[in-house]
Amino acid sequence: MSTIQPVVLFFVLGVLAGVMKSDLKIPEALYKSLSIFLLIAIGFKGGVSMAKYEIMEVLPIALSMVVLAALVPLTAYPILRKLGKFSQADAGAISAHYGSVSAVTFAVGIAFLEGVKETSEGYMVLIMALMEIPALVTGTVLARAGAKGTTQWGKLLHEILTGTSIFLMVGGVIVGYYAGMVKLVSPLDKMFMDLFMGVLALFLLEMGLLASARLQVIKAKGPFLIGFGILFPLTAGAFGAFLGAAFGLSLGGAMMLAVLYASCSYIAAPAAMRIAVPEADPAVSIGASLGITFPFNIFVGVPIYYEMAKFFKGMVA
Amino acid sequence: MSTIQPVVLFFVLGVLAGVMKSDLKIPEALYKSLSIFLLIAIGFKGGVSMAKYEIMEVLPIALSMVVLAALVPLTAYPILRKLGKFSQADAGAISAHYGSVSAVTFAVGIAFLEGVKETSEGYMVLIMALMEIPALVTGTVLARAGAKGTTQWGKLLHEILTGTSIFLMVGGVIVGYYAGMVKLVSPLDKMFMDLFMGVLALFLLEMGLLASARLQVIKAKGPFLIGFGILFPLTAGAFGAFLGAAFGLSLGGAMMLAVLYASCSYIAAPAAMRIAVPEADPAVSIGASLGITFPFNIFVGVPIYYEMAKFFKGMVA
Amino acid sequence: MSTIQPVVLFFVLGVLAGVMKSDLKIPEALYKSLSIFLLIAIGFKGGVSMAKYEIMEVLPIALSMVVLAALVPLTAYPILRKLGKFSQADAGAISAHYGSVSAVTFAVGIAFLEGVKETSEGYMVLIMALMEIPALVTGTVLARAGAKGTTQWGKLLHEILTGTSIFLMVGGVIVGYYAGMVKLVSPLDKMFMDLFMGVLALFLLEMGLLASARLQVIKAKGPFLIGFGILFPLTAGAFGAFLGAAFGLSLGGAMMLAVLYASCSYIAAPAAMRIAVPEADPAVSIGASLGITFPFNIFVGVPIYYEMAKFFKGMVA
Amino acid sequence: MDSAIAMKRIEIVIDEEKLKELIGILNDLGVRGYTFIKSAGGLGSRGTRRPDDIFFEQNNAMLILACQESQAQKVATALRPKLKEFGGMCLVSDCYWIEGPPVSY
Amino acid sequence: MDSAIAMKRIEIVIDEEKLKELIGILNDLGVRGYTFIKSAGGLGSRGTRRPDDIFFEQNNAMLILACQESQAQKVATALRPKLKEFGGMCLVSDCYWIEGPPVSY
Amino acid sequence: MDSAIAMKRIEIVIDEEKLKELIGILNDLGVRGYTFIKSAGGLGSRGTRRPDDIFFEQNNAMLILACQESQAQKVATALRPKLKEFGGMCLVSDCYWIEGPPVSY
Ligand SMILES: Nc1ncnc2c1ncn2[C@@H]1O[C@H](COP(=O)(O)O)[C@@H](O)[C@H]1O
Ligand SMILES: Nc1ncnc2c1ncn2[C@@H]1O[C@H](COP(=O)(O)O)[C@@H](O)[C@H]1O
Ligand SMILES: Nc1ncnc2c1ncn2[C@@H]1O[C@H](COP(=O)(O)O)[C@@H](O)[C@H]1O
Ligand code: NA
Ligand code: NA
Ligand code: NA
Repeated sequence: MSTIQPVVLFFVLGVLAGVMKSDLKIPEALYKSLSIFLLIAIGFKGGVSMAKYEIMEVLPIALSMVVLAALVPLTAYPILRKLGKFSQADAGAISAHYGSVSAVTFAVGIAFLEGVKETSEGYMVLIMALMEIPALVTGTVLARAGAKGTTQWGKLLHEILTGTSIFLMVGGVIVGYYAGMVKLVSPLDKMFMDLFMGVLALFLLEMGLLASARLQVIKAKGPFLIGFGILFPLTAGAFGAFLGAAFGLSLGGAMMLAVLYASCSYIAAPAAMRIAVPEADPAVSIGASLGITFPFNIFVGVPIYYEMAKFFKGMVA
Repeated sequence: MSTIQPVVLFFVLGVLAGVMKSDLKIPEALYKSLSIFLLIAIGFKGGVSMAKYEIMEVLPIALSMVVLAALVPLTAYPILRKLGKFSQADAGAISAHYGSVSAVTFAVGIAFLEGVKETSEGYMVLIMALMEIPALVTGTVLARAGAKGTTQWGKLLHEILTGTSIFLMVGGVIVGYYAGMVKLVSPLDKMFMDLFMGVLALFLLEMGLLASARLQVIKAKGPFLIGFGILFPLTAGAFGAFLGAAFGLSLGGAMMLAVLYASCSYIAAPAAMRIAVPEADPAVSIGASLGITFPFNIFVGVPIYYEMAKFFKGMVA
Repeated sequence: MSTIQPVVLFFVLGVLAGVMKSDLKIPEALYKSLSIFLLIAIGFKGGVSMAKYEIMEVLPIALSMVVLAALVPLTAYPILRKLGKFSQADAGAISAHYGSVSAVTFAVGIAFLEGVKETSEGYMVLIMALMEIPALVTGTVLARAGAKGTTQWGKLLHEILTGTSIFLMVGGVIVGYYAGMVKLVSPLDKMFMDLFMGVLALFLLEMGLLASARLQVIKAKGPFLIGFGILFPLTAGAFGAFLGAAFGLSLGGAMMLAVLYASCSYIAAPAAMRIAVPEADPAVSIGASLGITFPFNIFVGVPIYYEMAKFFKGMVA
Repeated sequence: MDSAIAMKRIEIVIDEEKLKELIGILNDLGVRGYTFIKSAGGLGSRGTRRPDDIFFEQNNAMLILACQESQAQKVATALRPKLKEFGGMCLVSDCYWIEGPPVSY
Repeated sequence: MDSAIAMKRIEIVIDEEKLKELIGILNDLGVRGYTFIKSAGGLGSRGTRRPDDIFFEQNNAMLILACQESQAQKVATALRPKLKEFGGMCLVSDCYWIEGPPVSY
Repeated sequence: MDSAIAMKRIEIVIDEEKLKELIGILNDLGVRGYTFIKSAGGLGSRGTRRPDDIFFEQNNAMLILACQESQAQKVATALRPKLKEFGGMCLVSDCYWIEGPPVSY
């Protein structure tokens, strides 16, 4: 069994502060600043290591993995509808959340890889950014198929493409790629690479605070959501690890694909669903995503996805 | 005579900005973010170096020093009451402030030790966190003994134990200790250790601004408070240095114990006293603590406590 | 042709976010925190390298360059008045902006020098700080000569000298100089030197957002201002590069003097002009300064000033 | 004013930490609309309260509520005992609701 | 009140993102003074809106406007259809403008 | 309204930097309660003032004060000359103070 990363203990601290009703508060401006930093840093890191590849070579593989990611919400939807007895709108919106990804879970995955001295393909970041599109579009189609009223597709697409998350990650990739090409990574890495883990620590502290406040919202559908919030990412993660191995990714890369498929969004997806499926109840999807799946993934899921990647890599070899 | 640390010049800059009525303003969110950082960093640093000891070995010594810290407010109270002619409530509240500690003074002490290439025992941080309890409880008892109305002990204890200061410091100790044990200090130290001094610099800038605004409040009792605010920490510091030497601490450790005994609180104590002794006037205690004792300690006190520690270590040896 | 610094791509990202109407927002507290950091860091860096000179030796040269900087607004004024057909107040205020300097352009210049492995004289920072005085005073005199109503000279001078920009830069110089003298630069440089480029990156992102919002303001006088905003800094830069070479500065130093003469203010000058020339329209001066000259300088100007410095250094040698 | 309904405007200032409790009471009374602003400062019987004091965060919240007279009467009656505990102030005045927005009073 | 002019006080609460549009309309009507406060929260026909929810920033803005009765009538007439779209609320009440500050109504 | 006292409600908008001075004047007049909100924006005779403009921080503050008519008269008389200098606006209207909170008017 692999050791738990010290950084995730900050999430526990945040949850504890919430549970103990500590007066600890992370200023809103700090939370937003940390998330801007993390998104740029994730992109930058990926961009720098992408500069080592021939982009055109990897593009087809990357795109296939993005397209296949649409399978995640398509699988989640019937489960939520039939077993979970959710309305069409809610089931579609939750599917979109689980098809989409969590940049912080991705960051914890990268931290884990550093701990076990592994790396992953730099273009995983691009996959992460691109995966939002099929996930959110599929979720919206599921939520609104046959529904009255027009879907605001234009507004949704604008939101997805120019939303802070994708914009900053892709921006970071571009700058990182350019810096890697002209060999001027050096003074920028002192900030965007060296401080990555420390900033993640502070961010996880706040996530813990937020998660402890979110858990109590999902009382009614609690038992189902706990089961779904744990079993679904495990399945999606297994699928990702398998795909990664089949596509010939490195061990770290296969694990990170599992993390992408298994993680679910609590920032970009809520914002998009508010526009596309306003009749869905955000409390349920955020509660499940941030209150159950996120902590499960960072503590238990990530090490499991690593073992899964090992397993499938072994099978393929 | 030892050189003044460059970092404390930022305090002077802050005072100057206040006196010159500069339009310099530190955003509130930055001040809070810096203090969150410093508390975690102080704890983390201590936790990492604690991982090198057998905790159980040092616990009895540490606890004795915490318990003996209750002597500080017990000594301060009669002086404030008799010589200072303060009301029972004010004398008790000020005693609590001087029995309690200042994490920033502690940080300046550590910076000083780095300057002279010395270190101190990691568990000093835990002592710092724990010292709040006897200090604030003793101060409250003194303030309210025989007073009408019930003391809100439950609320006070909750405030002490879950207040941001203790919570983050102890949290930092736990993560640092764990990181030290599993040998994964590395990426987190880039943030919480390497940037410590720089963050302290910005924080001292703001402290200078705040102190310059606070000094003018304490006009009436000015002369007494200036005397008390300088002579009392010197006495308490001497006692701490002596105790440290007697308990066999390192030179740096004995100095840091002097710093803890000599320093006084202007963040945690005011919050606690507002709950426990609402009839005390916070302007006086914060004015003395932040306006007089804090600057005295960081400029003059810290080097003196270092010499005291040397002296008592020599005596003991 | 020299390569573009990766850091300036963040400015492009910011402009793009503005143009694409992304929901990206930099919290105001972050913007202010970054600017506090940059001003201190620029000063600190300069102060540290000043510790290597005999100050008294360089003072006369430095002061001459400051005094000669008054020529910049004196040249700008008649052009703005005659060719630009601006009112006396507006022409004076814009002159003050172009005589004054931009600390961020200065920072980009330093980043450029790092990229080409050159350095500049540390006291350039002091020149930058001092240049504000002749620029803003001359601009005010031009704007208000013969005008009715009294000029608030006292208030203006107080604003210039205690305004955040000068205060923090000079403060940084002092601390850096002291740290350099006592050889205690080390833990502070982890923050104020190593992170300089990364912080500049985030700041340029916000500058891009701001610039894209400012450009549309200057419709009416657009064509003239675009011409002026590009040709004037080129001329002023050439003058600065020539002066630098004539005074015997290093290649980097001559370039940085060109940058100082060419760059124009959009933070300190607007604040000062609001007090001294309230009848001037700030939208025009900020629009030209931030919307045209600033981007021109960081992308095109800086490499050109480098070539100019080379040329004049060659001529002198 | 044409197309305007005579209503009551209630304006309450209390400690920010008590806002949740106040809103709970309003919800129980069936109130269907209110607006609040946090980070207010002020002076009252308990002295000054400053939202930007770093050592003592003592924020007030201001809540405004437009409703029909009968409802206002109910709210005032229900709040009166609570206000003794909350401190602060509660003002009622006359106003007209301009018809147009969806009804939320 | 001596040296005080009887006027109307209009108080509008709408989504913060609609504030710019509202101000545009007021400018077109020739309004010469108003005051606004952002980051307000509230409850209305569309449910609760919380300014400090990190996941859903749903801020309201409150705008206050003192003007003469005739102008108020014009503003109310012009706003009424727009308010259907904006939601929120719009109250009008009586007030006196204390003479002293430069006229901006 | 039962158990409600007829009072005056004074509402002042001025530059945030002038708030301290205004409060000083109110203190001298013996005012025992007021509430203020900072970071307001607005339009007036001196043009627009925006709290979120990074280049020009021009914030307004709004201060609300409930007091008895005689006190309101005194306040208005004392403020009038000052308001010429401050700019902004000052409105007075009628309101009822709901008894309950400790008296601070
Ligand atoms: N007469 C008043 N006018 C306006 N605001 C008041 C008044 N009295 C009290 N307040 C507000 O209510 C808060 C709490 O009042 P108190 O509980 O009396 O200290 C004060 O800080 C003010 O913001
Ligand atoms: N009766 C009311 N009293 C005070 N504020 C209201 C009222 N109705 C609506 N509002 C405000 O207007 C906002 C939008 O209302 P609505 O469009 O009805 O959801 C709410 O969030 C409240 O801030
Ligand atoms: N008629 C008005 N209604 C509401 N607020 C006003 C009015 N006139 C002025 N103000 C406020 O007072 C501030 C200063 O006004 P002035 O000094 O006239 O520029 C403005 O920015 C507005 O916030
Ligand atoms: Na997913
Ligand atoms: Na102490
Ligand atoms: Na210039």
